[in-house]
Amino acid sequence: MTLQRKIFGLVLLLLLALALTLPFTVSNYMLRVCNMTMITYMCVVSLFVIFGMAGQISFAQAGFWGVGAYISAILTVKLHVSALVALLASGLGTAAFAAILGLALFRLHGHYFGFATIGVVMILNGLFQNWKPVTGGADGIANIPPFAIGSLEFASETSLFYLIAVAVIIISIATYVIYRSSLGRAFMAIRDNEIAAKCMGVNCYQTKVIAFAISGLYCGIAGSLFAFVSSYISATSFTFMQSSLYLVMLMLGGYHSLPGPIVGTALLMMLPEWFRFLQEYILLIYGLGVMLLMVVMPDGLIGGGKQALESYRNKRKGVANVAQK
Amino acid sequence: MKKMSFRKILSVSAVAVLGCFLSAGTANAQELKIGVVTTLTGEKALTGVYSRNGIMLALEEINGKGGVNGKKISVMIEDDGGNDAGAVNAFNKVLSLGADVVIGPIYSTMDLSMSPSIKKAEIPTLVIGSSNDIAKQKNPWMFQTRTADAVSAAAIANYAAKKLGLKKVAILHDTDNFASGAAEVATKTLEDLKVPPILVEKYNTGDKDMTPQLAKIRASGADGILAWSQLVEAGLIMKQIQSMDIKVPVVGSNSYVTKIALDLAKDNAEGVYSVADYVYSNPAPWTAQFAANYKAKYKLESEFNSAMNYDAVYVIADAFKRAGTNDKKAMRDALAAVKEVVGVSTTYTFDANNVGGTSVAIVQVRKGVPQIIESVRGR
Amino acid sequence: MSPKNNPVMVLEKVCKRFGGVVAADDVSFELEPGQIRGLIGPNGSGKSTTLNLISGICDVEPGIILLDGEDITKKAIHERARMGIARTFQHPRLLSRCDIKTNLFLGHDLGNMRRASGASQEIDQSVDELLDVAGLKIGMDDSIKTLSYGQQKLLEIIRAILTKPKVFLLDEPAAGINTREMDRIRALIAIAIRNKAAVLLVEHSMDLVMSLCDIITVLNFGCVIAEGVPAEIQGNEAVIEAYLGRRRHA
Amino acid sequence: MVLQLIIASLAMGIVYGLVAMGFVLIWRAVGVVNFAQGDLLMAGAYVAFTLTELEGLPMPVALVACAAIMALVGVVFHFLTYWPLRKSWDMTVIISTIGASIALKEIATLVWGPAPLSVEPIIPGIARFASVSIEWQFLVTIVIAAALMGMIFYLLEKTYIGNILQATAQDQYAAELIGIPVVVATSMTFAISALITGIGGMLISPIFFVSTTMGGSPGLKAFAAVIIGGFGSVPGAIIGGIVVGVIDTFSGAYISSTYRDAIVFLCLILALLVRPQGIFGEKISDKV
Repeated sequence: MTLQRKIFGLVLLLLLALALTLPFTVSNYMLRVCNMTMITYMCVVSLFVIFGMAGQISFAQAGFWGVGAYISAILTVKLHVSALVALLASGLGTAAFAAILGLALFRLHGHYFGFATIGVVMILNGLFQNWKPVTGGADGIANIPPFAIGSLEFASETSLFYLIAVAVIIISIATYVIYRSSLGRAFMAIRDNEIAAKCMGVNCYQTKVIAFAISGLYCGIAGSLFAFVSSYISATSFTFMQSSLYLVMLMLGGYHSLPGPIVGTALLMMLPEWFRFLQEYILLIYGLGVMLLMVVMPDGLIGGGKQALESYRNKRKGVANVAQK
Repeated sequence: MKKMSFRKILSVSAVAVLGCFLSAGTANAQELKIGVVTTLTGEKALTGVYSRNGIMLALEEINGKGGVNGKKISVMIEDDGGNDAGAVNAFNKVLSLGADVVIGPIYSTMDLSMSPSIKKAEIPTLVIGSSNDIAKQKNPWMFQTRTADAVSAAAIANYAAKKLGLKKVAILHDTDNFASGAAEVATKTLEDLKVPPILVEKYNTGDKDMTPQLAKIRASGADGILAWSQLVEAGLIMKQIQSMDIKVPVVGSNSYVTKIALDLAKDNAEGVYSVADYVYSNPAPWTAQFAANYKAKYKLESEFNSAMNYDAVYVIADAFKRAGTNDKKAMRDALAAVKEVVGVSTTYTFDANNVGGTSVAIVQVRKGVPQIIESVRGR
Repeated sequence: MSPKNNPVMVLEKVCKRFGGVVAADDVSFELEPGQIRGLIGPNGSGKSTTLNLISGICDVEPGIILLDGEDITKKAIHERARMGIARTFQHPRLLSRCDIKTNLFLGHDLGNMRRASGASQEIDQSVDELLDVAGLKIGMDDSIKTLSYGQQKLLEIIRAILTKPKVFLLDEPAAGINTREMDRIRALIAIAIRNKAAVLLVEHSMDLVMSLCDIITVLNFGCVIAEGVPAEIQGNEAVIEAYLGRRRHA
Repeated sequence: MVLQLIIASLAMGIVYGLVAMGFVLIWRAVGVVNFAQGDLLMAGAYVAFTLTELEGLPMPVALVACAAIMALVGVVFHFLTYWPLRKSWDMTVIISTIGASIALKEIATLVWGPAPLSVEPIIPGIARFASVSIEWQFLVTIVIAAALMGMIFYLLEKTYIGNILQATAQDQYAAELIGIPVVVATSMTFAISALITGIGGMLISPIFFVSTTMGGSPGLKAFAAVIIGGFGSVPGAIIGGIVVGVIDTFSGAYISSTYRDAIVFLCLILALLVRPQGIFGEKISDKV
């Protein structure tokens, strides 16, 4: 096993080096695409927490993403709050909103909860589009000042890249720590077998609300960063379709473990940019590609990869056992 | 618990900032490269296809006559997928391909989301959204070619109140950025004329059944309806107004007199007024020429999307002729100095706020064909 | 009944009706720490229902359940689990999409949660000890799907032991098990007893029940028809009749 | 005015009912929520356009032809999204239907072009009675849709084929054991589901025109209809559809026309919280 770890370590260092020097080797266009990919990744990780780990399918993520974006936009544009405070307010505000919502909706189980979250994202989208006094209605909110801590301003795409990268690293580490912690095990117990989880002392209702709050926190932070990156937000970005894209990214990447969202997001955000020359056919190929990938790799790229690795190892072990007897 | 291997955690985060390879475009010094951001996929694909038709037709004509000062014009079209983030991506893409000047989409929310990138990239960009917010951005590099709502929406209100003598007007409009902004301006104009609207009804893009709104309008005894809609909803509203026996004059946005909406509504569109940037049946020689060329090339009737994009190319060509170089600063100043460039949609003169469209036409549908009644000059 | 020392759990007149069907009718017995009580009876006699009533999956209509003297009749499943009730299921309920380590650590989490002091080192060592006793030579990172049915049952028992329970409910551990795994189950139950847990064993295989249990309660149609040491139960007329039906007089 | 609203809400409700019925049939047969059901409505409308406007078929012939084509589309859809994934987790099928939803819209855009199209109504003109004036097509939609629902309901409940489909829906494994070719049963269910929703599309195409985006809003509102009516019950889907139609139309008229959609989805959430099993559904308890 250690050989595999060493290779893994090498690959990681290479990637890290590449990542740090990325802004200088890549055009402004691809840099903005990377920034948007990382922001989308945070929402997909939030779906990984509530659905990948805790097993509760949720379409509310784009709604929470919107709540986070609007909190930051309103605080900075209308109340002239400092960017850092707005970011925290977005994260915690959305987490609180998700928790309250969870308290109400987690009396429902399985698909019923999923349908309720479809209602949530549609209602939120309706509010973003029409609640003029607060969200600026159809005009959205423009001129969101760039992110700044004290005098240090993050206006250029490169500086934003590092800012978002820091947030992504923190969220990835936090999720990895949760994944390995007792809280993470409680999530997965709920996902796999709720009755067994209860018998193992897991307060399912409370734990699901915590998972929903954490996913709200991630979406809130992602929404806030989205507001600062694009400095203009309108309701057209926070739709049911966006939520289902997060689900597609998570499932294609592999919902089992943390690398899944990374691969899924990177794949589905970068491919349409690389295949821009397809113009009108891009969405058709996107749709058919999703269907094909689900058939070929039901457990996603990472899940599928692991299975291939495992079956390869079992075959090798099987051969070894036969030899022993 | 085993010691948490720090390397494993770093691997998780490093992969998250996955890089990708560079896509550099080749820059050709003298030739003028126009970058076009429009919607070719998703729900709003219709407007994008028409915009592209208008641009390609203009390009063909200009390059056919040897280009400008002997230099050809080339176009790079990128799809924005119908959402704000997509528009910014497409804008950055054409920028990286070395565009000298950009033509933006007709949806104001996308223009507004591109505005910061335009200012940062300092590249002259013509946007075709009509919302007044665009001028408010005070972005020196962004030019609003379309006649802004301030003129067209006010013209609808004035025409309804003064010419048609309507006293109790009802307003019905989509909740998208275009219609909401226009409705606001019209409401204010009507209030200034002391005939405030007695009822304002809204619907969401994609709604099909307008019965609730129209039933309320019929019950309110309104003597006229002002409406701002996209193409499909325009056809729907004209049809449902007739099918609910609401016999009052209707003054709609430009969508109401496009061939598409008239094909959908058929004879229900009879007598509908509209304040239009462009109508395919405009008898003026250069407009009729465009309509004929367009129909010959695409087997489709032209409409305002293709007309305004067609004009945008000619406005850029005019500026390029005077600037003589594809340098961005020079092109910007040349664009700002565009004076009385006669287009098929309107005559273009960029004012201090970089708004170019100067006039709209009052039109009425008679025997299935929109007839121009009068032209309203904003300035 | 063995001399009365302080019972860890007491059931008093516990009843349960599913519509017309009487699943439990005035069931009463006590569980002493370090003692194995067998709960036997023909199919549908209310054995599993009793386990569900104790673990909280089913609500007790009339009747009281006490744990260390505290009334837990109204407590939720997870609260009872945290107070020291651990159970296995007829068909093992393991986390199918997790690896073995996660499954085991789930039990370990509950064990930690209940004890203020974090005796985690000691726990680690006993995981390996339990795995050796159960004869499970498996990689911690293997997925549950690689385990046989018998191995899954053993793993579920280990997971329950890891929670250091006061009351350990076993729902037909021997069902679908070969003899080699049967001995391992005996060894695991012995470990639980050594940890002073009170074991309630619901089982059909008589040789396991008769050899392991200190005392046995027999249920039929939800009622307790007999209670006593294994020897008494084997000779008891009512028990034989419940299982084999009335002997027809020649 | 109220009568006008009632008829309009009935017509919209029946359409939501048809889409919801399509949902429920697929859900009962294979336990999967089809996110592309709204796009089958759109497909039906485009097929209707081709049959009536391009081929010029008279209406009754077009109706039958459209039904046949949509049944075929249903079978193809079944083998593309469900069949290859029937063994794996149901979530993978849901993702596959999301992919199909995107692909269906783009195929329509590429084949028929992005422009909206109009279809001749079965009975043109406007019906006027008792202060109500509404297009005849609205009433035709209600009548034909109700007849179609009745036929499908009869097929499912009373006929031998219906029993086969019900048996497969309840327990595929058991159905296979007693010799039912499950692949035939599930593909037939998908065919019926696409047929109903497709005919729904054909019926509303003259009223609301044919466009690639016409499937979106009805698809989501059909979700609400399925829940309010009772998840998994066919009559529930129909009644749920009409209830949603009424909520949609009357909230638009009396509460606020802008928050019409939001109100429908608020009712969805309230229905879930108050009565998750819906009007007709039976309480689904957690099986230990």
